[in-house]
Amino acid sequence: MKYSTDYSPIEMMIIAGAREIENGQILIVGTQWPIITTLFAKKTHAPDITICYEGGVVLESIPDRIPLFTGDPCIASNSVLLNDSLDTLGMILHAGYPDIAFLPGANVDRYGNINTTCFGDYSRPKFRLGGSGGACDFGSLAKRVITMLEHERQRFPERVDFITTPGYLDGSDSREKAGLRPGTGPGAVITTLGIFRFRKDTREMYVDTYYPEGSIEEVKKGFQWDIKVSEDVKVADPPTEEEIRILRDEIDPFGMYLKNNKAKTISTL
Amino acid sequence: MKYSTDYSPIEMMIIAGAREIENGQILIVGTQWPIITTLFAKKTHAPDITICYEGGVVLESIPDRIPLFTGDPCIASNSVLLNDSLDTLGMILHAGYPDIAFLPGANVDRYGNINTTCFGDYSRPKFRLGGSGGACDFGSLAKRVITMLEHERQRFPERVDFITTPGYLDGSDSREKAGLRPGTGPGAVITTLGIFRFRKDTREMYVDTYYPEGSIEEVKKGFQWDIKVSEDVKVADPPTEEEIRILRDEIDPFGMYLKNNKAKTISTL
Amino acid sequence: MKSKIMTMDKAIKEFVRDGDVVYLGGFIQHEPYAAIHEIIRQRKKGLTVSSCAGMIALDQLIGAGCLDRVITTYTWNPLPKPAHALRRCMEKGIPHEIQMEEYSILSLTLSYFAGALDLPFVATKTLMGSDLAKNPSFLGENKLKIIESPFNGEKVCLVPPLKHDIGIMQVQRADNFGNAQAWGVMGDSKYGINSCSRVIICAEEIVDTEVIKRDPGRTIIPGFKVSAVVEEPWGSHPSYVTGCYDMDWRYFSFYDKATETLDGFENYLKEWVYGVKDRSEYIKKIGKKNLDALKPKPWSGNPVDYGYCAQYQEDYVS
Amino acid sequence: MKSKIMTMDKAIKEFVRDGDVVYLGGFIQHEPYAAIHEIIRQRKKGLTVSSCAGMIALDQLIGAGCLDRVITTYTWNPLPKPAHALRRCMEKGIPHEIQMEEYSILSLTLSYFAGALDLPFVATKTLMGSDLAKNPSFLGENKLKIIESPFNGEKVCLVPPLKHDIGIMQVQRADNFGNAQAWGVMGDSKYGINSCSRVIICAEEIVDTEVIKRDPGRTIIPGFKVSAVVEEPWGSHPSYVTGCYDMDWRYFSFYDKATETLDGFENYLKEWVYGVKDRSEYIKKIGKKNLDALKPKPWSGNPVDYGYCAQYQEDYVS
Repeated sequence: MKYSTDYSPIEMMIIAGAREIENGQILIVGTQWPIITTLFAKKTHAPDITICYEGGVVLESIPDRIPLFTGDPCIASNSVLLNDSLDTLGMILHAGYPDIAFLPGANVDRYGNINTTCFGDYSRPKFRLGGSGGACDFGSLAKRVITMLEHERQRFPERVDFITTPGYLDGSDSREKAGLRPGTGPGAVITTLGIFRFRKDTREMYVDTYYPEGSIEEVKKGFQWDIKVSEDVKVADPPTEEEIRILRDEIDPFGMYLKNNKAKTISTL
Repeated sequence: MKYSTDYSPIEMMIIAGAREIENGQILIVGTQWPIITTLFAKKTHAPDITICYEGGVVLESIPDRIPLFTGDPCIASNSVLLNDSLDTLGMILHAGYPDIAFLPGANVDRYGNINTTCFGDYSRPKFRLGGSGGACDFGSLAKRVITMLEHERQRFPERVDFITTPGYLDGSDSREKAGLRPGTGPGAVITTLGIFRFRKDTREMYVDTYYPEGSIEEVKKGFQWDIKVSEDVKVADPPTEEEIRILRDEIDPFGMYLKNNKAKTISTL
Repeated sequence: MKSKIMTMDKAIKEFVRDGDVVYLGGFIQHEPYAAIHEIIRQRKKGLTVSSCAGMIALDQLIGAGCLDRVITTYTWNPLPKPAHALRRCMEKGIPHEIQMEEYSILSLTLSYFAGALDLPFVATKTLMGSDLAKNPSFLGENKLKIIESPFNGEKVCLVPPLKHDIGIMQVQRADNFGNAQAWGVMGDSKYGINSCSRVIICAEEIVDTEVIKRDPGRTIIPGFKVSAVVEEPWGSHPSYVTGCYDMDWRYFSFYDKATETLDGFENYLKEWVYGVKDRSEYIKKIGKKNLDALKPKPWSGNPVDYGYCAQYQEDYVS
Repeated sequence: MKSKIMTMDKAIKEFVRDGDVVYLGGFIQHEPYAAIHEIIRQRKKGLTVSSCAGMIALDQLIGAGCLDRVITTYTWNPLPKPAHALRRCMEKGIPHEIQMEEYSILSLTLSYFAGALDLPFVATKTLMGSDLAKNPSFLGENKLKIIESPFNGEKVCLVPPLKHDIGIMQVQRADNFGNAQAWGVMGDSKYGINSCSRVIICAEEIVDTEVIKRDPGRTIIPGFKVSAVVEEPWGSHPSYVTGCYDMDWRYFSFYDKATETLDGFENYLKEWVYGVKDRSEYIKKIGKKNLDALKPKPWSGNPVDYGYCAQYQEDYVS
C-alpha cells in the first residue's frame, strides 16, 4: 500500500467520505458527490452496502456507466428494487433503515443546517437555487446525515439564509423540540479541506480532521464563524495510489465527476 | 322478447340487481351474488361497466371461468389493472369513483346496517361469522350501496346484533353525524322477494318493488318489523327467456352459483 | 453478501419466537401455509397474529392453540363457509380464549402502510359508525382515534401504524439475499411485509439476482430487510400462487368437512401437520395427480424493457 | 367502449383550461414535454402547476408565462445548473410574478397519495423544523399542520390531500381506453396522476388491450379515469423514458446555454416551440442521427405468468 502524492482536493473529499462507510450498511444517497463517493466505497472496502435513491431505487451493484444524478436512466437496469418514492423515502428512510444519508449542499451553517433553496430573502432572492428535492427528508429523518461539498468560505455562513434541510437548527435540543426524532441529524460535514463533526451537547460543528496538505489555520479560515477545533484533532491519511487508480479508471472512466466537473455544485453569486 | 316462466327466486334476484346497473358505470363488487349479478349485467345491457374488487383488481371483461369470490385466481389474467387494495379500495373507492357498491349480507336491518360479524353478543357470540373484509369500507364510502341476499325473515331484524357495515345507523342524519360523507349510503336492498329502498328523510327501508310471483303480504312477512310500503309500489317484470338462458348457459355454465349453491350466504343458526 | 437460504424448520426455529407479533402475508394467494404448519409443528405459543384477508390460516393457528391474539378483517373458509376452529374458539373458548382486534380491509391496509413507513398515523373516512370502531379489543384506545380534522373540522378516523416482530409470506420468486418478487392480487401484502422487523420469505423458486435485476419493478421488499429465504414450492397450497398453481377447491371442501368437530380438527392436524415432517411430505401426500390438476394454463405477456445507453454522448463528455 | 385516442392539439384544447390546477407527471423520466410545448403554443394562462421532481418543464412554462402558481420540490437543469427562466422569475419577476409552494419529495408524494385516495390528511415526521414548513405561500394555513399526535403526544406534521383538475404524463404504453402502463424510476407519478379529475395519457406506444391484460400489474391508472390518450413517441425528449430512449444530455447542455438570457429564452421558444407545429416536427428537427444515439441497449427479463385453470376441478363442481 503506497500513499498517492498526486490527488486533488475533490478526490481527497470523496475518499474521506467513503471511509465513513462500513461494509453492509444501508445508505440513502443524494445527487452529485454522494453518488461517486458511495459507488467508490462499494467498489473498494464496502462491497455489501445497499444504495437507495429518492425516486424508488435500491442498488446492490455498480452500474456500468456512473450515474450523474439519482434519476439517471442507467440505474434502472442495475437495481434490485425499482418502484416509487414511497418505497425508498417512505418504507426505507421514513421507516428508519438507513445507517447514513449522504447529501450535497450549497451552504451549511454552524449547526449543520443546509440551504439549497436561495441566497438572500426567500420571497425575492438574490440567487434562486433548485430547492429541496428529497434533501429535507434526508435531513429530517436519517440517523446520521453526512453532507459533502467543496470548501469555500462563502459556503459556510454562521446561519444559512434558508433552512432547506434541517440540521440541529439552533443547537442543543432545538431539533427535537421542532418535532424531529431523537437520534437523527447531522453526523459529519466532509469537504475539500477536512471532516467536521458535531458536539453532543451544543450540537455545534467542530473541526475533527484536516487533510495532510492543509493546516488548522487554513481550515478555520474556511468558515464565517470562529469554528472550534477538537482537542484531539486528527490529520487524515492521504489516499493510496490504488484508491486513486480505482476512482479515476474504474469509477469515473469518462471523467464526468473528476475531469469534466459536471457535478460541481452551485455555491453563491 | 318473451318472458320466462321457469326461473328461480335467486335468478329473479340476480336479474333485478343487474337492472340497477347502467352501462358505463364504475362498480365496486363484493363476493357471492354481487359477482354473478355484475357479470350478467356486463354480458347483457351494460357491456362497458368497470368491475373493481377489493384485493386490487379492475376488470373490463368477463373471465372465462366465473369467479367464486373476489380473490379467485381466474380474475388475475382478465384484469386491466392488478395491484393492491390501495389501488381499488383506496384510489377508486375512497376516492369516490364507484357509482354503485354491491355487497352480500348475512343480516340487514331497518336502516340498511349490515351484519356479517356475529349473531348474539360480540364478545361471546352464539354464531361467529367471517367479519367485514372490505364490506365496512364499501358501506362507509360508496355513493350507493346495493345489498343482495336471500330473503328469509331471520335475516331482517329490526336492529342487527353488530354493525359490520354502516348503513344509515339510527336513521335521519345519524350517518353524517358519525362522520361518514354526505351523499353516501345504502341505495337498495335486493332479495329473493323484492327491491327495498330508503326514505330520503327518515332513511328507513321501504318496499319499493315485489316480484310477479309474490304479494305485498308475503313480502311484509319477511321482516321482523312493520316495514312501510311505497304508495306507488311496483311489480317487477319477470326475466326474459333470453336473460335466463344467458345467465345459466353463458355466465354460470358450471352451475357454481345457480345449481351447486356454492355461493349461499350464512343466515342464522 | 451471505446467502440467507435455509430450511423452513430452521427459519421458524430461529426467527419466530413465542409471544411474537407475527404478520402473515398473502391476500388469499401467497399465504404461507408451509410456514404456518411448521409453526404449529414447533408448538409456538402466545403469538399475536396479524392477517388482513386470508383463508384458513388463522383457523388452523387458532385451533392448534398457537395464538393469544388476532388482528384481522375476516376469517372464512372460502366456499364460503364459517371457519370451524374460529367458531369453536369465539363461541366456546376452545382450545383457549383469544382476543380479536377487527378492522376493515382498507383501514387495516392503511395501518400496515403507516407501519411500513413508520408514519405517526393515517386519516381516513372509512370505519366510522361501524361497531368495529366502537369495540376495540386489546389495542384499546390505540385501535383508532376519531378527531376533528385540523384542516376543515370534519370528523376523521385516524389509524395507527401497525408493526410486527416477524413477517412471513410466500412469493413467486426470490434471490438468495431475499429480494422478493410477487404478482397477481396483492391486497395488503406489500405494506404488511414491509412493516416487520424480521422477515421470512418463502419462494416458489429461488432465482439468480440477475433475474431480479432484469425486472426490478416486481420486487416488493428489498433483500436487506429479509432474515431468511426458504425455497418452498407449493408452499401456499391449498390456496394459490398466480401463475404457479390454482386454488385447490377440493381440499378446502375436505377441510370444511374434516374440521367440523373438535375431534375432526385434531385428526386433521395429526394427519396433515404433525403427521408430516415438512412440506415435501405434505405435497407427496396430496399426490401428483391432484397437483397436476392445479397447474395453470400459461398467461404471460411481453417482457418490458429497462435499457439505457451504456456510454454518455460523446460531446457531452468532452 | 369508445376510444379516447386524439391528437395532442385536440387533447390540450379540450382538457386543459386557463386557470386549471395541472399535475405534471413523471419523475425526471415520463415528463410530458410534448404536451408542455403544446400548452405553451396554445398560450394557456393562469395555470397552477404541480410537479414533484422534474427537469426543465417548469422552467419552460414559467418563462413562457403560462403559470401563476407552482407546487414543487425543485426545479433544476440536471447538469446540475440553475434553471434560468425560474431564476429570472423568482429574482426579477420576469415575465410576471408567480407564487411557489415548496415541499420535500416525501411530503409532496404523501400529499399526492392523500389526494389520490381522497384521505383527509397523512401524518409524517419529515419537514418539521425546515423553513419549507415555516414559509407557506398560496396554500397558507392549508399547506400543512403541525399538531400533537392523539396517540402519543409527539409533534407530527399533517399534509393535506392535493388534488388536480387535470394531470398529464408520458408512459411507455397505453390502450385506446387509457389503461396506462409505465415502469422504471416512478417517483411520485402513480399517486399524482391518480389525484386528477381529468387525465391526458401520452404514450410512446398504443397497444391492444390484450397486451395490457397480459401484464395488468404494470398498469398505473385504470382507463376509466382517463379523458384522452395521445400517441406521442419521443414525447419526453430531452428527458428519457426507460427502455425507449436515454436522456439527451447534449440538449440540456444546449438549453442551458441558449436560455441564459431573456432574449435567448425567447429565441429558444420561437425556434423549438412556436416554430414547430407538433411533436413530429420537433423530432424531425432533432434529427435521426441524434435520436439514434439515444436508443438504449435492451435490458429485459423473463415475462411473468398470470395463469390459472380454466375449469373448476370436477368433483368440486358436481
